[in-house]
Amino acid sequence: MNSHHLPLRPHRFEGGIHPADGKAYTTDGTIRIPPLLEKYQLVIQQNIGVSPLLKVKKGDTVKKGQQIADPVGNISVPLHAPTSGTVGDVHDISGANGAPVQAVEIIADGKDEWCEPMECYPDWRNTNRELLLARVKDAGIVGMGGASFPTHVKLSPPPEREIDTLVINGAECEPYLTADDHLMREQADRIITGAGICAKILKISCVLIGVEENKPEAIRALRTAAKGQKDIVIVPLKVRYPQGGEKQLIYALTGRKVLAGGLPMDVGCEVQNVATLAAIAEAAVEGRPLIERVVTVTGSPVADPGNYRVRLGTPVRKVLEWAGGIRKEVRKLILGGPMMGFAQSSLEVTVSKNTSGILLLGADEVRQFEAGPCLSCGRCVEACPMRLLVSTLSKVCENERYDLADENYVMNCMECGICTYVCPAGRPNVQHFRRAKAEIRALKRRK
Amino acid sequence: MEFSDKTDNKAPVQPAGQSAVRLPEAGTLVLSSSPHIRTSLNITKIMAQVMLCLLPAVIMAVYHYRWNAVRVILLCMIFCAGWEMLWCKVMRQKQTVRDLSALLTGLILALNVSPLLPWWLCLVGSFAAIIIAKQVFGGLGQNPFNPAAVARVALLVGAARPMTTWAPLPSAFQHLDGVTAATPLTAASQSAAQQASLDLYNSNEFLWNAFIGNIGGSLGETSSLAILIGAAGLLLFGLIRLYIPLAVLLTVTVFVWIVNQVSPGITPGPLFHLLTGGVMLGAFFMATDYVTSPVTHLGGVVYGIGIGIIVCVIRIWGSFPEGMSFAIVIMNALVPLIDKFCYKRPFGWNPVNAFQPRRGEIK
Amino acid sequence: MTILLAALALALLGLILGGLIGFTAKKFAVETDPRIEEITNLLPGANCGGCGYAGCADYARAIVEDGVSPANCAAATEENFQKIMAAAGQEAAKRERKVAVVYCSGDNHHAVHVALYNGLNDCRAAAALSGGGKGCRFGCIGLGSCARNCPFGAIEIRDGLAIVHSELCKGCGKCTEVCPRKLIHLVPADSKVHVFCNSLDKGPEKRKICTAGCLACRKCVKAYPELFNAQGFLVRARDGANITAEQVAEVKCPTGALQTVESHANLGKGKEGAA
Amino acid sequence: MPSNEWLTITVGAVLVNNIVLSRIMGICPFLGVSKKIKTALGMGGAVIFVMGIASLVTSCLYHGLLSVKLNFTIGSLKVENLDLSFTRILVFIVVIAALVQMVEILLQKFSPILYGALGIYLPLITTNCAVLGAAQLNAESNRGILPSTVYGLCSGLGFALALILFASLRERLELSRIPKAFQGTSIALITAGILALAFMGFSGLVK
Repeated sequence: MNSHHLPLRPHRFEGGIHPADGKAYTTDGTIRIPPLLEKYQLVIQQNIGVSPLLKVKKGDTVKKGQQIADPVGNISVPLHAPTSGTVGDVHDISGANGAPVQAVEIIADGKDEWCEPMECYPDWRNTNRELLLARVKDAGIVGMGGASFPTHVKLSPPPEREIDTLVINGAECEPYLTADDHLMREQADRIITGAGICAKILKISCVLIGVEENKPEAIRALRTAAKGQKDIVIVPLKVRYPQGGEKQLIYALTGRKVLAGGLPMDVGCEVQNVATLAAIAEAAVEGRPLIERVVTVTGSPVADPGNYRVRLGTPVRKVLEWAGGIRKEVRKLILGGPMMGFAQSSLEVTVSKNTSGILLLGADEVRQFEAGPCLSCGRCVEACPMRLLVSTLSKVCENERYDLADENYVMNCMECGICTYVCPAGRPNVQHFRRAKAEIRALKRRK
Repeated sequence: MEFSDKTDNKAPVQPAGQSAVRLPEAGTLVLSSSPHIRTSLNITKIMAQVMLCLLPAVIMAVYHYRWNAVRVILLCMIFCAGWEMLWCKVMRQKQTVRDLSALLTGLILALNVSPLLPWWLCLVGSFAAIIIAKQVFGGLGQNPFNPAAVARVALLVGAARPMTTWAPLPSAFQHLDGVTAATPLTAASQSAAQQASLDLYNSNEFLWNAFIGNIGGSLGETSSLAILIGAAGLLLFGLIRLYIPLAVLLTVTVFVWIVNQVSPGITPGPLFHLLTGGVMLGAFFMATDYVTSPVTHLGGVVYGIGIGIIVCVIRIWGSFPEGMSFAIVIMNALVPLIDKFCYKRPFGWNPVNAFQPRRGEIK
Repeated sequence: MTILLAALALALLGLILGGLIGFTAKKFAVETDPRIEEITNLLPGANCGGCGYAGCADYARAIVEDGVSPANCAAATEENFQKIMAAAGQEAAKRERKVAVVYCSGDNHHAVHVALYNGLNDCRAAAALSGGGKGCRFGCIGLGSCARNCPFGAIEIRDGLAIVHSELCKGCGKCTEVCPRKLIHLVPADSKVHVFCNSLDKGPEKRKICTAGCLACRKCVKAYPELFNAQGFLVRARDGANITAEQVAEVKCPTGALQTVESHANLGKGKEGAA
Repeated sequence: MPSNEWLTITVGAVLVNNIVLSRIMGICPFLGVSKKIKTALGMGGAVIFVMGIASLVTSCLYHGLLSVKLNFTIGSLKVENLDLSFTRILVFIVVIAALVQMVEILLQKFSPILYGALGIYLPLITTNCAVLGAAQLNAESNRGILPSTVYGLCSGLGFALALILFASLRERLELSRIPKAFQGTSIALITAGILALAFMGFSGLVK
């Protein structure tokens, strides 16, 4: 397949909305480099799958980028020290989704010294793909768009699966967040390199990068960086949430529909986030493991919103301090974007590999859920990108009829939050569905 | 290989300890499920917008029937709100009258009755609408039947005489005998029964008067123009989709046209049926009631077609001259079945999992 | 005369039809065990599912056909239980009455709220969201999933804490299944004293988030080592230990986590106006 | 028979004079077996079947035996002009009851699933006034055997229609927050009442 087969216009997925995007807070400016902290609380399991095993103990000295936890099995990635210093206690801190998680303390010595660097592959085009794949794993790279699934696993599909297209998610459809936007503007060459490395690992040539139209600078930067590479195509997409949803993005760019319950590889696609690609390029070309990421700190209460290159293990409290604190009362603290992020009750939660944003919402921006009566107005049904009968599902789940919920395909819900955004009655639909999905999974497991 | 920027930075160590900047206080943060932002639209707003869209019809009603219209509209709205408040009080539940849904029901009910309706029938009608059709089912959102339509049906069946006593229209189409006293629908079906000529009802002059509202009828049924202005408002506010009203109106047109082709003389033409009676009001304001209509677009079309057919059958062959509210209530009863059969398949759904899109080819 | 003939004709009709029915009934008879219906009627009919079967009728079928013990039904009265045993032809067995106990005393007056929870009124949904507003990650969330799932109405949510009315509790165990924190336990009905805390946190940590938690000060263990058993940072009454209210009063638990079932059931009473 | 009359019988039985919603017969199974669409379908089928058969058998009996003047001799007894039509209610009851009993037994044998779904409601058809009513109405309007059977089938169809409609509504009501005082049969009766009101709109369709 060649790029000239590409559609002139991307496909339009059904449903979707365009919420007030709030990106203006952080569109301008560049990625800021914050000062070094005295202490980092590094969450040990930052990937989906098996938690890596800590191999340092209290009092050990570590260097920046030194591997401090070894992967266990294949679906696991190592962890690296964010700075040089000594290892402190291992204790429980609150995790991004509420459950307590184990974290190791790294006390900085202020020197910020790199450890022995890994081997660099500046000439990655002529490097063995197994070496590149191993590097992706050794650098601790996971899906940085939010899923935190180990990238090396994604990049080694079963041999019987034929992958022909690498789909790159630069849509950043979540309102408020601009981390990927800034990354694309400032490090377009890294992203393109990362895309090339991924394509090489997957032994394919066609790379499609979907970017929403509201990021013209990013599109320009990517096009400049990809100049001369015919197989890498940057496709501007309509500004519509959830344009960056895996299935929606694949449909928009290739017109292929991932079947319910299926994976992108079923239709020959592989989806990677731009931040992940930048990390891959950094790891392969410069030999640096994943120890920091770009985080958007934004929201109307934030005194000085902006994008920061934050080391993993930085408490949210510190990041907010860098951003000048708050200038009005805050009602919600969210890790991630406003549509799919997690509300936090504590400022001690730390930045991890999948934290794309820290969002504060003021009292005037937060509307309480009311569990009002469903009017069956059908706004949710119209807007659902997965074409679910949300109003029926919502009522069914409210009555805890999980058998009916399963019949109505609740398992296909991707929790994008649109149905809840548009609901005039203020029903917490997503929470209903999350619960229903958990219950149904538990029921099926018991059977 | 060189990249355009350097991320390796030597930054000063930030001292630990409390800083001076203001940070969110623990204990004040709200924990809730995503999404964290929501539309500003709420139920009260929707109800207010619908009432606003009914304003042209109300103005026409007041213009035609003067104080009678004001009296019936106010009575119905007050009684409906009153029943709702009373119910909430008696059942010791949260007062729901503020969502304006009861007032809207009252307004639609008022537009569905004769301007000469005595006050006690307004009271009974409001009772049927709010208590029997809505609150015993659990209140707003739970009722399977349209409250205003149920109330109108109950009044029509239980108190046919007061419901069909029409006020003479001060400004009406005076030179049509009988038209001012009875609604054109009644007059037409009587003429048809006596096998008299129906040419009058198909005349351009009559239809024009019916369109702008110079004919008798229930408060909101007189002027199709006013209803259409209101309907434009509904569409503008994004409150309704056109699937249901268009299905109703098209079905009525086609059905009446076919009947006229098959056996001419038993009923006036399609335009007459569209412009007189409650078809316009029903199609745009009652059939589109969120709670009692199907949620999918396909379901809406089926529902609209059903209403169209039933209303024509009742008008042409039944003993009631007008069948809009009957049709709406009957189709309301069918909505759960329609919802069952007119569902959407989820994205990527396939009956046989064998289907795989062809590789290496972009459609 | 006509009447006589009519009666005769009807009688004849009846006879023919009766014969026909009799014939079909014999010819197409389906065997069913009458004991199933009998036992179904004796079971409480709450269909609580505590026995592990889909409702009472299903359980009755299992008792008769598979010889399952009727003792799994916690809700049947003793009298009916004996009747079921007799009907099923099983040996008499003793049933131990069990009741549910909520191992938490952190009501709104004792537990510290670290956040405001806004969402579904359901413990399991809240548990997935940092566990609602209370700071303790082991304690009662207080949104009443157990109360709604209790087929006998034996659980009340008072002041943000689940309270078991042990006189209503039949020990079916539904609440223990739905509780996301797994802090409701079935205990023998005659053990009346428990440590009403479920937190495995360290003492000082607990102190920060709850004033009614077990601090593991071991006062009770020191006084009655045969009755109490310290497990890490939590003390539990030993299985089968018969602890009296006097002994509780004597130990003087500093936080009141050690208390009788009665005093736990009275928690938050009198404060309702304030709550 | 003119086609118009067939229309009167069918449309009349299904819509205008719907046996449940207009004649208010057979309320017991209407309320009892209308909780799920699946069982309603089974019950509707059973009623159509029983009503058709019952109408056929009873009208045969009526026209063959009850409505004719009988003349016969039994031994020395000579009977002339015996009119047994006054016994028709008794005869219908007995015949229908026996018929349904047999259907029930056969169902239990050959379709245990349907039997389980219909449960105790099959015997209810035994003495159901809807079935008896259809037979009685046939006799009253002195319909022939074929029209009687058609009327029976259509009445059954009307019953099934009302039942399925009602079942779908009740399935929806199950998900509503109905006040405790109105849950169960009371809300079902209110719903049935509103449905009956709406069906009055069809009055006058057939004279």
